[in-house]
Amino acid sequence: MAKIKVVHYINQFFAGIGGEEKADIAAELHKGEVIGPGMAFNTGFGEEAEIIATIVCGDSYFNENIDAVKAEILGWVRELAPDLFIAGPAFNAGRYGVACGTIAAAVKEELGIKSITGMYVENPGADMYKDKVYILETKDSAAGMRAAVKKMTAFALKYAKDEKIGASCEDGYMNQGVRVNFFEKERGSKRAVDMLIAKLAGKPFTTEYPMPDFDRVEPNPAVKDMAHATIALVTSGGIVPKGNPDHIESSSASKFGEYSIEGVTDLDESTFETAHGGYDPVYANLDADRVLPVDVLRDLEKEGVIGKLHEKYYATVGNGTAVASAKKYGAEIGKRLVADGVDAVILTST
Amino acid sequence: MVKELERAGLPVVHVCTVTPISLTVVANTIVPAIAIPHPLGNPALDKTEEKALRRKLVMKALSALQTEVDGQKVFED
Amino acid sequence: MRLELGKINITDIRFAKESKIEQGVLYIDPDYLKPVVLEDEKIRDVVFDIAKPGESVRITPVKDVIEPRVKVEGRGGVFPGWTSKVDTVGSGRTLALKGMAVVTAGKIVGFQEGIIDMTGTGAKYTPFSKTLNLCMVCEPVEGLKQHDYEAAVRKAGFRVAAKIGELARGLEADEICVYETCGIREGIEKYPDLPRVAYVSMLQTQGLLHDTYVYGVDAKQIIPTILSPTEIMDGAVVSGNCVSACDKNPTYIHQNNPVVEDLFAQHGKTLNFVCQIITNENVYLADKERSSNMTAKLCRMLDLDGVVVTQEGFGNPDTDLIMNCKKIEAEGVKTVIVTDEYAGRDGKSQSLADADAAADAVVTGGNANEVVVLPKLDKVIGTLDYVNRIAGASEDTLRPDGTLEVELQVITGATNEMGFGTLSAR
Amino acid sequence: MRYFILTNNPLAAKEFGETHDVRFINCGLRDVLIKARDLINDGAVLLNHPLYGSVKPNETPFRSLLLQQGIPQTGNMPAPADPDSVRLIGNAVSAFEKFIVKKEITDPKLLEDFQVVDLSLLRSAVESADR
Repeated sequence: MAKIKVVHYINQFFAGIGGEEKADIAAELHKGEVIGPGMAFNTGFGEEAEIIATIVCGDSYFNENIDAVKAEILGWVRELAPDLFIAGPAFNAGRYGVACGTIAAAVKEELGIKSITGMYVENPGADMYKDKVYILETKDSAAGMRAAVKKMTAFALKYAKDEKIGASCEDGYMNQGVRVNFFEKERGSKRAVDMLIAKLAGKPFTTEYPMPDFDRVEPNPAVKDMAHATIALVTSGGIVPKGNPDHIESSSASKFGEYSIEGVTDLDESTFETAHGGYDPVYANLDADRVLPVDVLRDLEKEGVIGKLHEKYYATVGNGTAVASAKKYGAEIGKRLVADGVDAVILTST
Repeated sequence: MVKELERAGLPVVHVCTVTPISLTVVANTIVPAIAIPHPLGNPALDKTEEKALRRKLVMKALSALQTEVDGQKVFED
Repeated sequence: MRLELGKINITDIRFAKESKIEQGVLYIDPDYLKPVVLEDEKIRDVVFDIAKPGESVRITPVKDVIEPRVKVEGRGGVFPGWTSKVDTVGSGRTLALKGMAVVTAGKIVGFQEGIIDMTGTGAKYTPFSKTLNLCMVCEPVEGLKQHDYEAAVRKAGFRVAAKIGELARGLEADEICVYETCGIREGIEKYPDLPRVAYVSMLQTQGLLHDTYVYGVDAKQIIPTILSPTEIMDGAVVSGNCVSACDKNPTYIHQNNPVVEDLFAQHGKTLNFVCQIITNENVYLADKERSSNMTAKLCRMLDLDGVVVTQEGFGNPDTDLIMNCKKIEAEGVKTVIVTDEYAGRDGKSQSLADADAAADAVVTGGNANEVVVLPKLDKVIGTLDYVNRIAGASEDTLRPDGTLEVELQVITGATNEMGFGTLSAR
Repeated sequence: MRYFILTNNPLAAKEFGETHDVRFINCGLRDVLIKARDLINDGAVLLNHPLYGSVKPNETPFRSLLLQQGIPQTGNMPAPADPDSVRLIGNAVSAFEKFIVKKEITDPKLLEDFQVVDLSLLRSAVESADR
């Protein structure tokens, strides 16, 4: 069998070029070269696989020129047509982790080439990309290089050879939010009793099924006097002024928009549209009130049912937007609304 | 998003079509909306009817904002 | 209460002219058992068959699995409320035939599920591929209603298991296990430093094909109560649940409750196993509230430190599970819950139909939607006629080459929520 | 207690039609859930759980639900939706959607079996409600 062809991505530091002062170097393709941690990978691969090229890029350069550099690297990888792409490991280096996650996920999604990376669980790149690409869990510093390479090598070969990938806890990758069955060593009742003993003793234990994200917030008191209250509209349905002036992405939105509806009594085709990519946009484009009910609230304002409709509304796109980003937008929007003296919010989602 | 707005001190009513578990346990007040492409509308209706429907949903949302929510509600006979 | 459980290891089952147990071999004369089944006039006929581990045999649709036992000392008899009076059981000595089971099979309704494969992929998932199975397929009399048929087959299974158990009376046990719990005060005095732990067992109680019985009582009519964990070893809790093969608790698993066993293994060492609490899973929401309130109250009044809670079934019992967990935790009692998952064929859907942050310690029996392909086997005990209709199957289940493409949920005991198996998911 | 039965199970309609307020709708299971959701949206309160304990939502075409009419608020405000009912019905719709859809059942014997089971679960709820 022919050797499995691997392309390896690393940053300027692991390429031996330099630290922070060299973080702005542009992406370089080193065909036929094995650099830095690539050596250890190659040794680990033995006769089964080999690195055919190494791509090096400065962390700042990558993160500041993300679209251009991504396109450039994807072009190289397409040309090289490897069986597998490996990025990192990045350990706890934040920008390096984000770069590894970004490029590994792009290779997998856009080129359909198997792709993995490795990093520490708290690296910001982990949360951003663990559901898009296999991220092997490593220690938080390069002192864990040997263990990381060993783990990644074993996984890489298994993956490249189309062997069945087990559950995350078996094969050492970060859980992708997909439930995978496997046989444990102990039966469930024994695991339950052991877990209870640990819980009773205040010792750490790991639940086998983490509940969906619970971040409980005490409900706020109800609105007492609706007739004098200022109500604001917020939507994750992506309603934006015609032309999408802020270029809010149709999915995985990187920002939210703040728009004025001062004097607007009805949203129509000529003035508003949706940026949301997760649903059929026709109905919302025809009449954005179907997502953001400005028309009705204006009527209610006039009739005195509510005090006032807040003159600004906020929009983002719920589709594929990372929990962390959504949280950030929510906090920022909340701050602005409170500062503007808003009493309550109607949030609409699709 | 809901949680962060609540955390900022604002009572929030969330109007949405699907009520994922993660939201339902925190969002105090949810009004299930009509269908995904148009949570507050129904293109099958004529303009006036559709607006009446939307008004009903918005009224419901306002009503929810005026209802105190306690931590745990119990089903009562 | 103190129960000695004598284990008689059965190494083979053979049909014979005379029924007896000799050197670990169970010899069965079908005519010894037939009258026991046919004493119920609702059953027209019964066919017995034997399935052994490793054989190319598929048993389907499975209704219940029961371990033959006999009570040789102490109050009452096995299966109180059915084959014995309702004396309180769980003390004295009971003999159990280990390594074998009575399997009731045959169609009751058109979507009756439950597959036990004795070999191949399916055998990995069902615990009953490892037992010698005496199978009984009952034919109802003409025009028998579903309810009556279910009851008739359910009860016939207990009678047959008890009758086989009788063959062990007077035999020497291969091994004796002693299970003993203390009274409340005795326990506190004896184990002042050990955490007080109980086991909360949720019983499926919803209606036809979804019921569980306690001492003969339909458990949907009970309010939560406490048992000595030894009572279930004598068959105090039996299954009338025919559907949800992967995560229902057949009578066998009640008799051999793994949580009870594993808590007893720690009893007096790391914890004080106080009792078993049984509660139900009714359809009516107010019943769910009441039962979970009562359960949490019992935990409080028993001064417990921790409980293991197990579930039965999927869907609406998720609500009971979460209510129990939440309310028990609110009483300051630590919980670990055991469940299984329906995360979709791709594993991406929400696993449970309910959730709460209090459920921070969960053991899972795996994703029941996972697809497996079962090989074509030489022999079928029961019928494959309905296999396309059952949960976890589809029109395309029975493939042209005779293999079956199914979700794990069709396999009896595959994702058991008492933690009987080792399957899990992440 | 005043409540009504929303069902697409003809056997349930027959059994309880004389003695209870039965609203029979001729539709699929998902539509029963959606109809219930709309009613809950208008303030109705769910009395039984919308999911079975084990028969999967893609298996049976029948479902019977017990609902209590919502009480309108004072003024012109509509009845607020009951959050627990909203949660349960929402989760039931999601649960329905994660199972693969099967072909429509035509076998009359099988349809009857499903009707009987649904009726049995409904009866169990009605017994609790009428106590």
